[in-house]
Amino acid sequence: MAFLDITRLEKFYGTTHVVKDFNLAVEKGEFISFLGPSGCGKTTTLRMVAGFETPSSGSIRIDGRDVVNLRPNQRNIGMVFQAYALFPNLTVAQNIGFGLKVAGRPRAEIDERVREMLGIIHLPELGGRFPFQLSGGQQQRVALARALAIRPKLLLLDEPLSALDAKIRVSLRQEIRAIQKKLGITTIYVTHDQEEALSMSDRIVVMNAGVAEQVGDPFTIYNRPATRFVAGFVGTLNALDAIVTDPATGSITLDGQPIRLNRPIDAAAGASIGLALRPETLALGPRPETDGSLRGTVRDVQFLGSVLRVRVALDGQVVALDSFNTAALRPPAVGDAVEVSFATADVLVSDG
Amino acid sequence: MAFLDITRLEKFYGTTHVVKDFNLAVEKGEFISFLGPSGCGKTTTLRMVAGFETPSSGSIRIDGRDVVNLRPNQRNIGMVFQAYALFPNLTVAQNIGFGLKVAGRPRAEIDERVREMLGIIHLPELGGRFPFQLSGGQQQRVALARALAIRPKLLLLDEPLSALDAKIRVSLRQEIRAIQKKLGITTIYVTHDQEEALSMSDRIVVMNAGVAEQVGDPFTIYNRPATRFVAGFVGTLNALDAIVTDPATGSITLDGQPIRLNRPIDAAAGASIGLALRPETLALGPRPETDGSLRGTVRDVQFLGSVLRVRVALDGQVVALDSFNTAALRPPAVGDAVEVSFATADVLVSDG
Amino acid sequence: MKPSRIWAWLALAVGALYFALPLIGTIEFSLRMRRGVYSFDAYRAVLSDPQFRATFSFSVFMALMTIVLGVLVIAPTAYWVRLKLPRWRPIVEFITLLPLVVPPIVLVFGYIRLYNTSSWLPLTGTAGGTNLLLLAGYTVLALPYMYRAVDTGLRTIDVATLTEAAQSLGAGWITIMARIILPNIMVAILSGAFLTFAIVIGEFVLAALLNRPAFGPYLQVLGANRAYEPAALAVITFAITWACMGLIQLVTRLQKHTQVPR
Amino acid sequence: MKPSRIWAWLALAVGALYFALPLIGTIEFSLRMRRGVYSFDAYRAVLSDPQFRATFSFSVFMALMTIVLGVLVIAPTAYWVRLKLPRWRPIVEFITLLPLVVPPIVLVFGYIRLYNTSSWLPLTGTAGGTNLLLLAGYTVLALPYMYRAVDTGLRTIDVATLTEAAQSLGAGWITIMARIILPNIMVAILSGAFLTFAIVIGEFVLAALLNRPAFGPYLQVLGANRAYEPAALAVITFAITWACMGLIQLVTRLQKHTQVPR
Repeated sequence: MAFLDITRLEKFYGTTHVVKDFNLAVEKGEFISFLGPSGCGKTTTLRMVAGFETPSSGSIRIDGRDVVNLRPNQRNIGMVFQAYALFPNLTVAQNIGFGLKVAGRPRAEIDERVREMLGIIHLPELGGRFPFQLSGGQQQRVALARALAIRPKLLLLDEPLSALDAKIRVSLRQEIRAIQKKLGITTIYVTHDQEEALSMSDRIVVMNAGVAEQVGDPFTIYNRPATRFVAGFVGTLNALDAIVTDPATGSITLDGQPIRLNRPIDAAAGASIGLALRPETLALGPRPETDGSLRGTVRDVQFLGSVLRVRVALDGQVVALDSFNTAALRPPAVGDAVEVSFATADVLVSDG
Repeated sequence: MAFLDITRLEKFYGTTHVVKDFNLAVEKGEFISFLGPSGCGKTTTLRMVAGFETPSSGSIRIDGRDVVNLRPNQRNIGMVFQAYALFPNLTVAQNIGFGLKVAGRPRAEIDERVREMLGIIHLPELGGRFPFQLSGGQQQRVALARALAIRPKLLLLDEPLSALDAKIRVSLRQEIRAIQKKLGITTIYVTHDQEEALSMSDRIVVMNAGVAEQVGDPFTIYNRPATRFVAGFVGTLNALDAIVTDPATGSITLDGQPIRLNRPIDAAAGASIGLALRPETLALGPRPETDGSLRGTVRDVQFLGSVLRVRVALDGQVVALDSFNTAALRPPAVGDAVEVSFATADVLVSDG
Repeated sequence: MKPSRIWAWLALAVGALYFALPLIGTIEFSLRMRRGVYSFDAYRAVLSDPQFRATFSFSVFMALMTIVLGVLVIAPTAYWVRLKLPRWRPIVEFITLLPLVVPPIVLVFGYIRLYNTSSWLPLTGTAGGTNLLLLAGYTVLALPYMYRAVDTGLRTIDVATLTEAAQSLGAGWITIMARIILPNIMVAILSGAFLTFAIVIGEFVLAALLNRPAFGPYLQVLGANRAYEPAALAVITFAITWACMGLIQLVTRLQKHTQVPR
Repeated sequence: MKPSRIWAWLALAVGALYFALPLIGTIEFSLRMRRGVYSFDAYRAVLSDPQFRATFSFSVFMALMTIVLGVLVIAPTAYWVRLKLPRWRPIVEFITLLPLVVPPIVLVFGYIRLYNTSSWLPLTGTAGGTNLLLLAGYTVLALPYMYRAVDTGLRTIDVATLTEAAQSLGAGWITIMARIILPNIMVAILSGAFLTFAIVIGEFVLAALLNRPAFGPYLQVLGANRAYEPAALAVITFAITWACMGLIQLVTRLQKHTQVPR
């Protein structure tokens, strides 16, 4: 039996069905992300685990014990909020020690744990400061230390990095992951940022309209999306229409240009099917390792910094392709006739 | 003489020097971005052009006329704000027509212009709605239409996309650029998002601590940063220390491994120099087109979606390298011994 | 039931005890003028009293004047303080709270000293002049409520950005005030006006000391000399209050751009 | 000078005319008891009056009791409404504004009707019972100010998230209230307490009708019978007000975690 076991969880607000038949088994020490757009039910699910919301039905078992009827302060769960939620009237050390003080632990133990926690978050000298004297990134690290100081069974993080600047966000997500691995604490992380979820998680739960659409490791989620929603939400995607010419060999035509996928397609000849290609699997010009190609003219070129996004117009449809920018190579000009190459193995096929 | 001419612009708040000797000449129809971290003076500069702040010294000439002593409502400048700033008590059509109504234009002309503007922002049917009934993206498009309806000489945008979701941000920046090109309006765009600045602008002004550190087109800014700040702020960078062995041929050693840059270095043999390499110019394994390489072991692997970031430990220093993720290839494992290859032309050299 | 719920209900019960019981007691008492049965005799007596009509319409007129003067003085001031003098806000807020803590009696003494018949501006010499003084006094009394209401209204909109947006579109100060600011804080102004109305209608000290025929002194006199009529009057005052409240709700509903919370 | 500046100064000038002039007039007058020269005779006369001391200390005691009762009732209620019943907020806010618009006289009539000597709870029969009624009345009068102050304080902190953070750390309701909520709204509570103090000290109608020896009726009686002493009393009241204000400022400064605006 898993360490955290959520079965048949349902939540209604009035007649609105916000979480639908949610099932998840989390192993001890795992880092799980709930990823989805706002309003998809990810935060509601997390809050049901924390005890701030009551499920309409279903069970939540932590370490074998059903916690649905326990109050939040009885669940021994550490929680980190988007808004930091440090107590403004307490110092950093008092904030971190708050949970232990409430539990009535002796003063020496509290001091020792606070010192240890300040070390873990690399702010050993800031114990005497008040929250308003800290930067956003420091405040969130203190919030993490406070949640971990009570040695919780479960750590829950609700979009903890959304309020921070881009550069701090990147460094803090590495730090959170490192601390989580070091302490081996089972963690659920809620985010709408696919890069965060992909870079931090052991497994990701992609949610949409209250439903867990796919559960899997980052590589699988990105490269083998189970549903159209997952494919569109995680990463960028070219969605193209093609017509099947020979289902057995996987021969199709895309805007009149033939492509041979070299694998059978589950559709009749003459049927229309949908193709999905990620911009980074496409390249300008022929390459030895690719076995598919399309010809078109450059529609526009966007310089995004490390990446150059070129949109190539075929006969009606447009494909976007990403390539790394190199100082030596100037980008192609709009209107140039170009060849786009790709590996047919990277082409995802869905029914039209 | 340029269409917008800013010369020797200075701004003090009390004793704080927020804008220092700012000079810029903008041609008619150009799209200029002010890019920099918060507090760098970019918004203050924009607000001085709009007339909401008074310069401590210097001149701002629009179409040959010094506007420093004109009040904001006499400057004929269109402005779009981060917070949309639509008038909540007026409908979309009334908002767009507000400037013309204030100017006392006849009703028929106002109606005609409003209809035209609603068409340009692709919201022809929403004229009767109130702002609170629109999504954030729609509100910002209405704000753009309102600013353009008065046919301003200059369009100023102050972080217009910061309050919006990631996907809407990308689509709206393309739309703003398209409208700007179509109307040929001279535009200044303030942002802290390098991708926005790089993808939209004709030229970028990178600002830091009140100073314009570099002015140039996106490609130049990214590939040939003039200062250390620009190099660090725009894009990601590996900063490495190396020791010169032969300045004439550009031979250096990096953590004991020899590299030959094939160009003279302005330093003595035995001196320490700084190298800068963008992660996307590095690749795993040998490649035919590269002439430099380093050996190391994989420290960690971050899966960011389209990009896989691998950090490789040399003998003390760490380099990060980006490669596109392909479904066929599983990422390298931590601890693997790998070779990192790069083109020596991509290595930026600075003094140690 | 969770213990937390009990707290909430307890608090509500205390509230009801404080407000509802005295009110119900008053209503019940006001209906008992005729011995043995409930009747509206007390109300009939009050409403047919010509003095009631005279003092009440005088106070209503003064209240409306106070509201107009208050809006004209306070709305631009509050707007200006928010826009250009944000550092002065605590000071201005403190000044607007002064009328709550300086007894009205000080104000009246001051006015009488400054504007008596032998002064440079003998306002107390004529009825019109005294009314003007009373109006000034009422405006001061209404200041805290009016200012707070207007300031709360201004807080719900982004004053600075809306002003700048209007300026960049060519609008001057009067246009901005009349077309952008006032329409957006109309509901807040109305709620301030409603409080002002209620305060002026019930005010006693200023009117009594300046010897004007207002509703407040009439209420006190009646309260000292009659039994059932004051209760009826209190109920009537209360009803007027609720009617005003309903009116504000109605106006809020009718404003299209605030139909849904933003 | 820009025309906009002139507006601002005009507004300030109007404010000064309203407040400063009456106050200066009162102060000047209070010093003229001795013919021909300025003296503190009026102050000496007031301060040496045993009735002044008795009524003033009675009112101070009542004010402090009102503050304690008010905080105990209002702080948890306002917290609870913000946390769990946000949809009830307009209703609760309306209820707390009622005391401003229901004349105190209605309240007193109700109380006297409900708790007279022949009722089930004959509070008016004893001095202690009447004091209890007076306290209840004062708490109602103070309700709008106290509730607004506490609610403003609660608005500056993220009540819901702080509560959830404390809960997840194992804290119960009493711990959350005492260790997190109250310390963070202490300044707001003090400002509400200060207003309450000022209102109770100056209150007249309730104390007079319940016939308690409070400061308000003493002030009115003195005002009707003497010339210079009321002015001196008004100045003293005003000085106390300012002292309270200074005290609050001091407390705010001493609170370490609010030294810098967040």
